[in-house]
Amino acid sequence: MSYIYFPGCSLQSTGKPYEESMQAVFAALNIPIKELDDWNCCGATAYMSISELKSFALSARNMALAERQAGAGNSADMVVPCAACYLGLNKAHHYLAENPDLNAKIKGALGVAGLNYSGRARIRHPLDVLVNDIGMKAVTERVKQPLKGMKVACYYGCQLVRPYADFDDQHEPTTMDVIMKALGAEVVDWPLKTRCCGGSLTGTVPDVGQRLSYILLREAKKRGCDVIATACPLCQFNLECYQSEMSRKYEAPVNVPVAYFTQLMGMAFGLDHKKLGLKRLFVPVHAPAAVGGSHVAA
Amino acid sequence: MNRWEGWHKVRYESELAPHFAAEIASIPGGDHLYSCIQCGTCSGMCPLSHHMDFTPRQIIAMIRAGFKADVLSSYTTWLCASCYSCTVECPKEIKLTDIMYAAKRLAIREGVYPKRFPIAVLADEFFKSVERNGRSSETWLLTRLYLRTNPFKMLKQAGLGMRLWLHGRLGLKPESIERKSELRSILKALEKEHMIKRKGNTAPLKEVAS
Amino acid sequence: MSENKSTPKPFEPRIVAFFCNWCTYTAADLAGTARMRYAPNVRVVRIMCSGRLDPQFVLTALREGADGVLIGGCHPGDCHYQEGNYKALRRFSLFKRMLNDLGIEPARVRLEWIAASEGDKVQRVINEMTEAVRALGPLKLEPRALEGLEASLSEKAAELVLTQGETS
Amino acid sequence: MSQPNMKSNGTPKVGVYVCHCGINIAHTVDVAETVKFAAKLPYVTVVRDYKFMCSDPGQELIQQDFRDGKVDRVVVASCSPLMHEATFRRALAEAGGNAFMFQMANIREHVSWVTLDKVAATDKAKALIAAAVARVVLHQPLQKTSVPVNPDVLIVGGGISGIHAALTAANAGKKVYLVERDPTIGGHMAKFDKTFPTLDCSACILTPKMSAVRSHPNITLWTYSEVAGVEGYVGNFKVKVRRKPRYVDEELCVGCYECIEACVYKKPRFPDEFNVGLSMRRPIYIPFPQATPLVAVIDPETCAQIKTGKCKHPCVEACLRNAINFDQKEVIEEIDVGAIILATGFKTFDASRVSRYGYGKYPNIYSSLEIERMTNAAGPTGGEVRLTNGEKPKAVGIVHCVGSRDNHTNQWCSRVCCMYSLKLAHLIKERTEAEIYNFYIDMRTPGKGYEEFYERLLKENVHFIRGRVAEISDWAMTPEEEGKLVIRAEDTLVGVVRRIPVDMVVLSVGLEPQADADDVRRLFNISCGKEGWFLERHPKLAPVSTFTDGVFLAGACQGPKDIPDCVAQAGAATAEALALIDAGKVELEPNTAYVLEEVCSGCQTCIGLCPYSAITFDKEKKVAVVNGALCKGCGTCVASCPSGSLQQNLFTDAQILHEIKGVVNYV
Repeated sequence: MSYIYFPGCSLQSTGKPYEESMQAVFAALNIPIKELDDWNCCGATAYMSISELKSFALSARNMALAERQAGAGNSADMVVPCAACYLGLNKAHHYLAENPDLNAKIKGALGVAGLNYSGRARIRHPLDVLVNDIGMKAVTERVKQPLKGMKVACYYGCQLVRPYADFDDQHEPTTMDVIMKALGAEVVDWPLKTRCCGGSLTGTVPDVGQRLSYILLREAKKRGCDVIATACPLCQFNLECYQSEMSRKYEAPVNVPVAYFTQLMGMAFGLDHKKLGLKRLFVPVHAPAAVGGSHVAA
Repeated sequence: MNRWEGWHKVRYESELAPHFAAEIASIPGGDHLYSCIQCGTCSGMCPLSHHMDFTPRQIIAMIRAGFKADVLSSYTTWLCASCYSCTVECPKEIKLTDIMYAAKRLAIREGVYPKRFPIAVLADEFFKSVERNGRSSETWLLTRLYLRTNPFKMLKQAGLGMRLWLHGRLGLKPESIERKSELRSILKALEKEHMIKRKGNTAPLKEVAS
Repeated sequence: MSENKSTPKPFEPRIVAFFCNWCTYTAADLAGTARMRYAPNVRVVRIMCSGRLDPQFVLTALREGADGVLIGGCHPGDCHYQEGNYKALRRFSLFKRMLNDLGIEPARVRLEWIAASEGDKVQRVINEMTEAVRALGPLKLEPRALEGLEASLSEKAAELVLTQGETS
Repeated sequence: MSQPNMKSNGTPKVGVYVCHCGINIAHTVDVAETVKFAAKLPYVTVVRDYKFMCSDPGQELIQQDFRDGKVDRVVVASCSPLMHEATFRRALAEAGGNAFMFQMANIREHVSWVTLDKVAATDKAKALIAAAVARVVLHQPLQKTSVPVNPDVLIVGGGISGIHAALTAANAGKKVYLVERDPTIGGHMAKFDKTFPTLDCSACILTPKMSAVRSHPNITLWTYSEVAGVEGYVGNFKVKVRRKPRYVDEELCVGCYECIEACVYKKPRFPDEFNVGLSMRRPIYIPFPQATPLVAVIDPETCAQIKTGKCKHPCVEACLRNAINFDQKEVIEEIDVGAIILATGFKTFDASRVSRYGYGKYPNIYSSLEIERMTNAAGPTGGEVRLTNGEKPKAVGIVHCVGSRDNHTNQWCSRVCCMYSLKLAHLIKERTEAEIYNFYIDMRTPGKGYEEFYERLLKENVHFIRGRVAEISDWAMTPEEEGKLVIRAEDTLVGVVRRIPVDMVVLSVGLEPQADADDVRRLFNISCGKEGWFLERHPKLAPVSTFTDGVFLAGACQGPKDIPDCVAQAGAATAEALALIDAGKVELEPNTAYVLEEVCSGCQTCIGLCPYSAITFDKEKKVAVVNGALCKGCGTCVASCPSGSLQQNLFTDAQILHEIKGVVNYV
């Protein structure tokens, strides 16, 4: 079965390295994946504050398209790397299932455009697919340059596991930890795995938003991590791109590499760093020297 | 400003909106609102509550009591980053995040939102861009945002923008889907169902003192 | 009889319920004490155990003008009389097939396990069933077919009921 | 409607009495309308309505009409028969009638309380009245049969409730069997150091009762035992009790500890159940110094001899009284009792289920039960409250409502946590002088001297923060927080979120039904409420009775309770049991099955179906015979009889069929 890839608006701009590395890793593991044809915005966070109904409609169109693309009778598993999109689609999926009236309204609207959503489409995150469908055995076998000695703080962020994710624990998620361990990395135990990074507040109300990101970076550093692994473009952006600003603001040098977990997988798989978008990171990630890892310049 | 103004501590029944709670509770699963025991778990979980003028728990109490004006003009709902930690931990299964959204929608519909607060503008721009193109392109979104709120900020952010562009992480062409008409027809079909009248969000956002 | 009911009103289903004394009847009392509102269409006949339910009762109810029959007993393993509800279940599944042959929709005759503490379940089941039967409309019966079924169920039939009435 | 019987007492004369129940019925059911309606029903001679039929004047109405010969059978349309059937039957009997010439129409629980629409309600009430009338005309005079009651009592569970019940019954001269699952009686109370609000020493008030149980001539104490099976019915239960082998002879052992000292495990290395895992024990052990009986027990899971057979078992030699016996086998005792009192208690909520409180993740986070042991002078730390590093805590947080008042775990308030949290706050402060922070949602102190105790704690400068703790973690925002447990909660009275660094956290866990409560209730044929607590017959008027006559409830198995309430309820349950026993006999509902021999075809279908083997086959007459003493009146045989020769008193086919016709077409 082929997975249907839903990029969302971020993965083709600020989250580019996420898309590149995920596709490289999926290819390396021979996971068939095809982008959703003519996908539209998931209707996430910001949209919700204008119109809940329309936001659900946007998600519904995507899911309807996915079902059509998968073809009747086939399972329609959408791979959604962006946590905000993942939540947006998942939320719509739940609410349409739980609220008949809402369901009717949305179905009606889709009908106008000749679309139909049966509820068959499943919303999956790459972590979910890798751990539960592919399995750690396949991942471990693919590792060429284990990340020995690399201390990784796994950061899941908020919208990935809350409130609908069922593939991992909402309080103590572990899927990313499992993968990192499989790559030979050392996982740093820290309590802020799912604490909010500030979301869009980092841009709109920097004093508030960036403080949240700063707290995360500081704690991760304190626990001696070499790199923070993320699974969400906004988390990655917030944690990485404001570091120089934070250093000024909080008068403490902040300099922590923040990579997508898929990039770290790619490094361990020994894939071409260009394919992993490592050069697109502001703060360079150092592959563990022990195993002759190369330095990646920013 | 005069320290005797601002949030005065006496509320007359005539100032309250008795149906406010019902209005909020009408969202899917919203009726859990009525089982709030004011335990404060939401505020305690919230990573942003210490920046809010009212804690999430207070917002629930105010909604139930009909403090509509105070809720809609408070920073709290706008500072909610939708991290859902309150929703997940609420012992009474109150969907606080959804309630925050509902309050934001009302605030926008009624053209009421706190002064110098770009979040509503972001939402509005985001909304329009998606209605227009089916997708939002971060670059244009942020540009519009800064133009509408604080152009100087844009200059401050120019460095970051440049850096992103150099790292190939800034799409400059506006994103768009192919079958725009298809999407429009879907959204149009919902207009009448729409909780917010279309003009509601095209009308310039009125600012209120906070 | 239904036709005696004057003034053409919208169809209101009449449902006869047989509740066991120990679990379901008690649950119905609990629903009352808790003031749980539910459809007024169900009239309860109390029996000591769902095992007492004679298919004859269901047939009589339907023939006399009931549009549906609800049977309530203790959950499997909870029977006050050890296993009366199992016997009820066995009898019921057999009986259900016969009703099918008669063209009586399955939704008209329903068996539910409801424990003494499940007042809310009484409310739910009664509301569900009332709506289901309302949707089906009034029960139209082929009298002859019904007699056939009665015969096939047991030799005793209407006249025996009469003798019972006289001798008991 | 078929002709009712004319022989026994002429044409039936039915009296119908409709109750207003104050406004409980009258406000939704049009009583006057139902009266008009009932008057038109066949065989009805008298119809009356009254505010409260169950009141004396109400009953008098019935009795007068009967004495005047106006009625010979009665229908009362009021509440549920489970509520007042007995009342009206008695009234009828006292007036000289037969109690069973009576039928009730339940127009309160089944009509006025569940229906909003007046018209629909009145309609339904009419139907039920019509049905009752149609049915009662076929009623026959019946006599109650009665059976003697066995005077012995079984009490299940040896916590404070079971102990108090046992002593009360035994002091009343009854023979009592007290069955306890653990090796000792004492239950949770034996684990506590002090009891609220008086702070008197738990052991000091409990242990005398425990030894009284041991020495009481009327009490047979079976510890380390479980009820394996229950048969029979009120007044005559047959009970099987499984006595697990403790591999130590109870009669010989004097609890001298010699065997324990001698055990090959020089260092105790198995979690001690009594100290909730805070200390270690050997495979052979005595739970605690005041254990009752004071007899060692060998845990087969950890004893080398029992597991491998390859132990030098020095314990055997060490025992001068040769009490240790590895060949001991499980024993099944069979006893007959008239009444059963369940006092199986509760279990505490597993704090690790609330992962954000870090129980089991961070050190120095304890459940309240663990702290109870720690504060106990006879406990693992000799009553000292210490951190894992041996130091005294300088700041301690006490988190209320852990697992309680939460839809994700237990919805209910556990009733005792506020008070025991106050007690623990006092004890910890007394022992460590630490700053104590209580985090509560609502402070619940209803009880004699409870609110006063709360005030005392307020004056002892314990901090009270009204707010449910959001999370407990080890990440520091400020230097003071470094290396501490940080409690994050909103101080809802101030309206700000606070982060409070502490050294130790006490999680005040709620009370839950025992893990096997569901199996136990099946064993005794009673019900559980939704939450899993044993269900009382009536929440207000029959709080210690169950729906199974002769089985009573005491203590926390029925719901969270503190010690005073447990003792009070244990007393009440015993009083009910004694009332039953001292009556000497129980009257059985005469709803037994009987055979119409002339119709019985002798097919014997019924015989296999009877769960009580009450039906036998008469070879001469070739008919089935029902033994009325054994029949419990389920009616299963009646429903299965192909010839209709089996009938059930009070539930004959004819009566039920009439009732059906009544409810369906009553106009």
